[in-house]
Amino acid sequence: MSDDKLLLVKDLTTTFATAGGDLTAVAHVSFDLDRNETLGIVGESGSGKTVLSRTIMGLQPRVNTTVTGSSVIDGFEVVGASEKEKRTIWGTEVAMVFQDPMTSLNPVMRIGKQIDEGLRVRLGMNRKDAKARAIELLELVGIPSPVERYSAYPGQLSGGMRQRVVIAIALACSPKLLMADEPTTGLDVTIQAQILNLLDELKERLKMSVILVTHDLGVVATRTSRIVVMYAGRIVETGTTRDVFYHHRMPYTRALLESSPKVSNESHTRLVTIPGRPPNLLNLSPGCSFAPRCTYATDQCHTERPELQPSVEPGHAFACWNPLPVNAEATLP
Amino acid sequence: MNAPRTPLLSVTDLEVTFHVHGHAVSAVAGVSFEIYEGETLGLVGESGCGKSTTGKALMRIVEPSKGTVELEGVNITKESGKALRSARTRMQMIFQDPISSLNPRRRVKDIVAEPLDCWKTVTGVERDKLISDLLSKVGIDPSVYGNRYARQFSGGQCQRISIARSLAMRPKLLICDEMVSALDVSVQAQILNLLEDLKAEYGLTLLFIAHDLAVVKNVSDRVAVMYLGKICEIGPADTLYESPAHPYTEFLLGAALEADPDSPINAQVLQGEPPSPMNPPSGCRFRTRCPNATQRCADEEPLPQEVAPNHMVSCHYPLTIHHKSTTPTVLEG
Amino acid sequence: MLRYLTKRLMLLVGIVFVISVGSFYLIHLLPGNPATVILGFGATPEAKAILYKQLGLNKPIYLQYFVWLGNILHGNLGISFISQTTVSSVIRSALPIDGEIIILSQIMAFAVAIPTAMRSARKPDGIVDRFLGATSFTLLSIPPYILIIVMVLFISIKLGVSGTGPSAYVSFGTDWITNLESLSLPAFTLATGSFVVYYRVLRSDLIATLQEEFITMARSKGLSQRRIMWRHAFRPSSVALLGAASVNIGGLLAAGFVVQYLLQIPGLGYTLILAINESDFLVVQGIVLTVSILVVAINFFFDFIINIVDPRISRE
Amino acid sequence: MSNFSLADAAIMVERPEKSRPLGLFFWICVFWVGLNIFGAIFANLLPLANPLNENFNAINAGPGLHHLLGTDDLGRDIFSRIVYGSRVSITVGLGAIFIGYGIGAPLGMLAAYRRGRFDAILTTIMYVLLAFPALIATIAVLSFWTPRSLLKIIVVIGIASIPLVYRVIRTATLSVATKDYVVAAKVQGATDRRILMKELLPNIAPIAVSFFLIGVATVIILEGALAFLGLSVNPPTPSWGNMINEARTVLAQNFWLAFFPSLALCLFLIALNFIGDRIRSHFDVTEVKL
Repeated sequence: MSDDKLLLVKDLTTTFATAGGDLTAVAHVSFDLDRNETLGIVGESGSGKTVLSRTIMGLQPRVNTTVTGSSVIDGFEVVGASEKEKRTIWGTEVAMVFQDPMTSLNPVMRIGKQIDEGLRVRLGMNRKDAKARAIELLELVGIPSPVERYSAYPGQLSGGMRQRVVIAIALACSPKLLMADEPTTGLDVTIQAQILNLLDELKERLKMSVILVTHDLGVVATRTSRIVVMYAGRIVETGTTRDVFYHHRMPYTRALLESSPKVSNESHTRLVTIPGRPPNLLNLSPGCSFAPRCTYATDQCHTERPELQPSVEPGHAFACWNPLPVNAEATLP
Repeated sequence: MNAPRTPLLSVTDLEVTFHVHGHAVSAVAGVSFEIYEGETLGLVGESGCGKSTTGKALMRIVEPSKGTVELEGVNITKESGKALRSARTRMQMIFQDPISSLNPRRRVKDIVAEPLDCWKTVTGVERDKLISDLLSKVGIDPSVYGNRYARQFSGGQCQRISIARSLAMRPKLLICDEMVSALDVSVQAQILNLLEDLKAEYGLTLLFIAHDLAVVKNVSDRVAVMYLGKICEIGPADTLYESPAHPYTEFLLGAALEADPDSPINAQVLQGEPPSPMNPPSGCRFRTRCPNATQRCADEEPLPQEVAPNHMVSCHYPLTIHHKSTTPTVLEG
Repeated sequence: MLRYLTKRLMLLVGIVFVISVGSFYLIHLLPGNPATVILGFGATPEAKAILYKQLGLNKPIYLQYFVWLGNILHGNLGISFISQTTVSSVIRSALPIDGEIIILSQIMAFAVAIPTAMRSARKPDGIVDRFLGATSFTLLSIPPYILIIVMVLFISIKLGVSGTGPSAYVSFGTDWITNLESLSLPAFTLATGSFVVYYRVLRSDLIATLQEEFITMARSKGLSQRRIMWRHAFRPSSVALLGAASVNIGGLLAAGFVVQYLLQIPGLGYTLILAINESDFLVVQGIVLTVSILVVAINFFFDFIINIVDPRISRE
Repeated sequence: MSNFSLADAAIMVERPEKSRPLGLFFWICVFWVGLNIFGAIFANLLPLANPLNENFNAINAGPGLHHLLGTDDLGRDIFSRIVYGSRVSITVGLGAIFIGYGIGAPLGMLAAYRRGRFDAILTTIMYVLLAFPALIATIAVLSFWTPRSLLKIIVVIGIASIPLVYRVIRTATLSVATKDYVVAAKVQGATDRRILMKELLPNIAPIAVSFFLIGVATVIILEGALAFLGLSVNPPTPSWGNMINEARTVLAQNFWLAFFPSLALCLFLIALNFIGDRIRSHFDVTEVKL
């Protein structure tokens, strides 16, 4: 049964050796992903969502980084594999769309070259075929006049166009899993809508699975089937998108949902805030990392770390000693 | 909100032109609006629409090429030297990047005291007391943090310090330029609430510039929407959001993502990208992307017309205003 | 791009103008009557007449400049007071030697600096990087004239390697192997200084570039490390390197003077110093003018290369 | 956007109170530079042999008790000549760079702060001057501008260094002047003068100091080269450069003669360069460091 899963992540932990000591950016994360499914990873900055998404595909920094646990992409164990071994799946099995199209494209290389490079190196295409395919890809991601754009430099394109190019590069070798790390964060709302629609459409067309990493709950709400909520490097709640939005049990999930302003709210609606600041990862308490900011925290929360435990709905789990009642949906606006 | 009808700030026909490689780029192309005492005007638009430039031109951080800015009846565009510097203290500005808006090599106390030291209005004990008060007001303990260097603070704390500094001279008008867009949601909510509290306490008037529609609605009494250097619509926040009259506003609102899995995915997405401000379209600047555009839109620039009380729109074919009865579904305070 | 180059070209013309004025004015720094100082007290009236014609000395100073400039533009830099040959022929015979030394030294410097910088940048603060860092730092603080003395002492004198010491110069046309031998020490000395500069500049830029997101992007495409280093990291990191090379090569022309002088290699530097010592002022003026214009031309050439390497620069 | 994956985690870490300490070697270098300067200033008051005193009873003596570092072919005490010789190097190095900073630094700061036409014109002029190879220009001027003196050397090198200083200071200021806190200060109603002194100066000071030291080192090398070409101070006045130059003819016979002044020169340069380099890397860290 588990063979059917495209991605199996088990007990994945990423630690950086820093000047201030060991910093565990991702701690004991486990989840899985079906084929042709879209999963959202949600968290604030420093929650470890970006590090997690990179560790899953083995793309963490090469120096001063330790990874333990397991991440299996379509039968390939990423953790412990050498860079050379991982190169056999990068691009062809799993590819990544980065947050900032400004910095994720090589500024001094024509965009066409950046697309067909993967085709030639990984798929062994000749120059001519690769160019033809690259132009096809540019067309696929909705870039007008792709033949001319093929020889443009990234600096000559707008932000939205650049992000389309980044997507074209990621799709070049037809990966089964697409990791999208904040793919729309730097973009304007109208462009964001275009890009999200494009990703949705391509996912259906190319039968991919997508992991959507974002801080924006609005992005994951309607585009994913399941969600993982992260805080201080750990999963604090996971379940179907509806369960996480309507039946969340973890106070942090609720606080996150309530603290962001909504377009549908009347102006001057008082926002619910989470007191305090995100924790210092170098100096975590032995208990729940959210406890210092949590209104429900008890002594146990400060001393003992809660593990993920199942809620009533299938696949819904949360890590909390004092979870919200099961009918928590009443608190959602 | 019942704002008294004396404009604190009137902006008439403001234009800002930059020169890039000998080409004139009209970043702000004839903007007029008024801000009444005690209200918050939200200025929203996508990147490059000139909203930030407008804010900076009001303070004359960038020089307007045309138009007038009157603060309490005094024309700021005519002032220079000491009079200009003094006029600036009656308006204050808070910037997007909280970390770069504080000098990393100065102590927090000195940063907050900067305006007082510039003008020598208060000195000695009185000065220290005032600084301590301000810091406490924004939630920074002056006895613990006052002597620390700015470089040791997180983004949210830096933004608090910026706010304290901006209040030192008791300004009338506060211009907030994307002040929460670099912050995490949980911190963003804290800062927005703090801003509302301080606005009431200090009797401030706000110009709130941001790209996030939900945030703008949350703080504003009235909202102005900018597109390519011009204001296309301005009106009371709640009615403008509920029933936009300009097609661009409608697209913008349609693209805003709600953190709710049940919200419909808006199929009608604004296509294309804004034209270059170096070579703006004739007539209505939005016509190149507007589904309703006709020849008239290319020939004739639409002038602002009132479609509802205090609700102005610059469009030849405004959408019909309909007032739904608003039933707020907010269940908590 | 075209716009940018036109702008640069206009600047180039301005710079050459300033250089010509500067070089022209040098003569007037001399105390007393230039003719007397240049030709000595025993000069014949004919020689003086030629000089007066050459420099236009009996005219107002701004006219003198134009007379002088007109002569220069016709390739007439005057006559060497010592050798009685034209200054331009003196320069023509000496210049290729400088060119050869500089080209040799630059080949050596780049050949070592690029791979070592890449090796360092792959693991900053690793053992190799620390070693190379300390080495380059020490070399940075050793002036070329000390380095050449040490090399002469150990290679030519102690080891007795023939054809490397002072006055061993043989021209390329005579015997190119001996020629290369005789230029190996000066080229190596200049290469050392250049290596330090190139290594340090390229290393720090590569470290910065390797942390860029587009490198991770290239990694995620499944490209090999070698390919990432050469195809993705090297080009955007080489702008500062080329800038440094541009300044450095200009400096080398000058630094080469001392080395040439110490090894008695008859390049421009040696010629210049002999001319200074013998008060052969027109030769000095001619060499200063030539070298300055060469330096400016080299700068312009590198500007052009940098623009091709990084198209962002002309676009801003 | 510097350290990709770490950036995400980095925000969680308190920004560090202090960067790495300067280290022992840094302080050794500071001591060494201090000692050299002390020697140069108080050479007359120190119990040193007269550097010009020729003693034909002790020619080419090796290092020993009587003459710490030996004597040269005229029997002059090498140690004493090195200490006196440092005067020339240090005076020229400091003097020239002071001139360069005195003119180049304020202009660079002003240009970067005011921008506009003022900046454009000044930067073009400096670019033109910079294209002039400094060493050639110095050699040219010094060979014509006779009689030579220490002051002339300092003035010529000093003027040649102005465009370099200008460029470094302007670039450093530019990176600071575009920061929001400078705009913020303007918004508070601070005068230009106040902004230059309070906001810009403290932030460019580390780079300025660092480049100052490296500049002094470069000028000292340049002075040595001029000495080789016979364009610096005239013998018998000792300078590190002309000591090495004189010694090179007897290199095979008396190695020490060239060795000690070379060593003095290199050690001083290493110390200056190291201090400069360390200051820059120490203070350049304004962002999160992991």
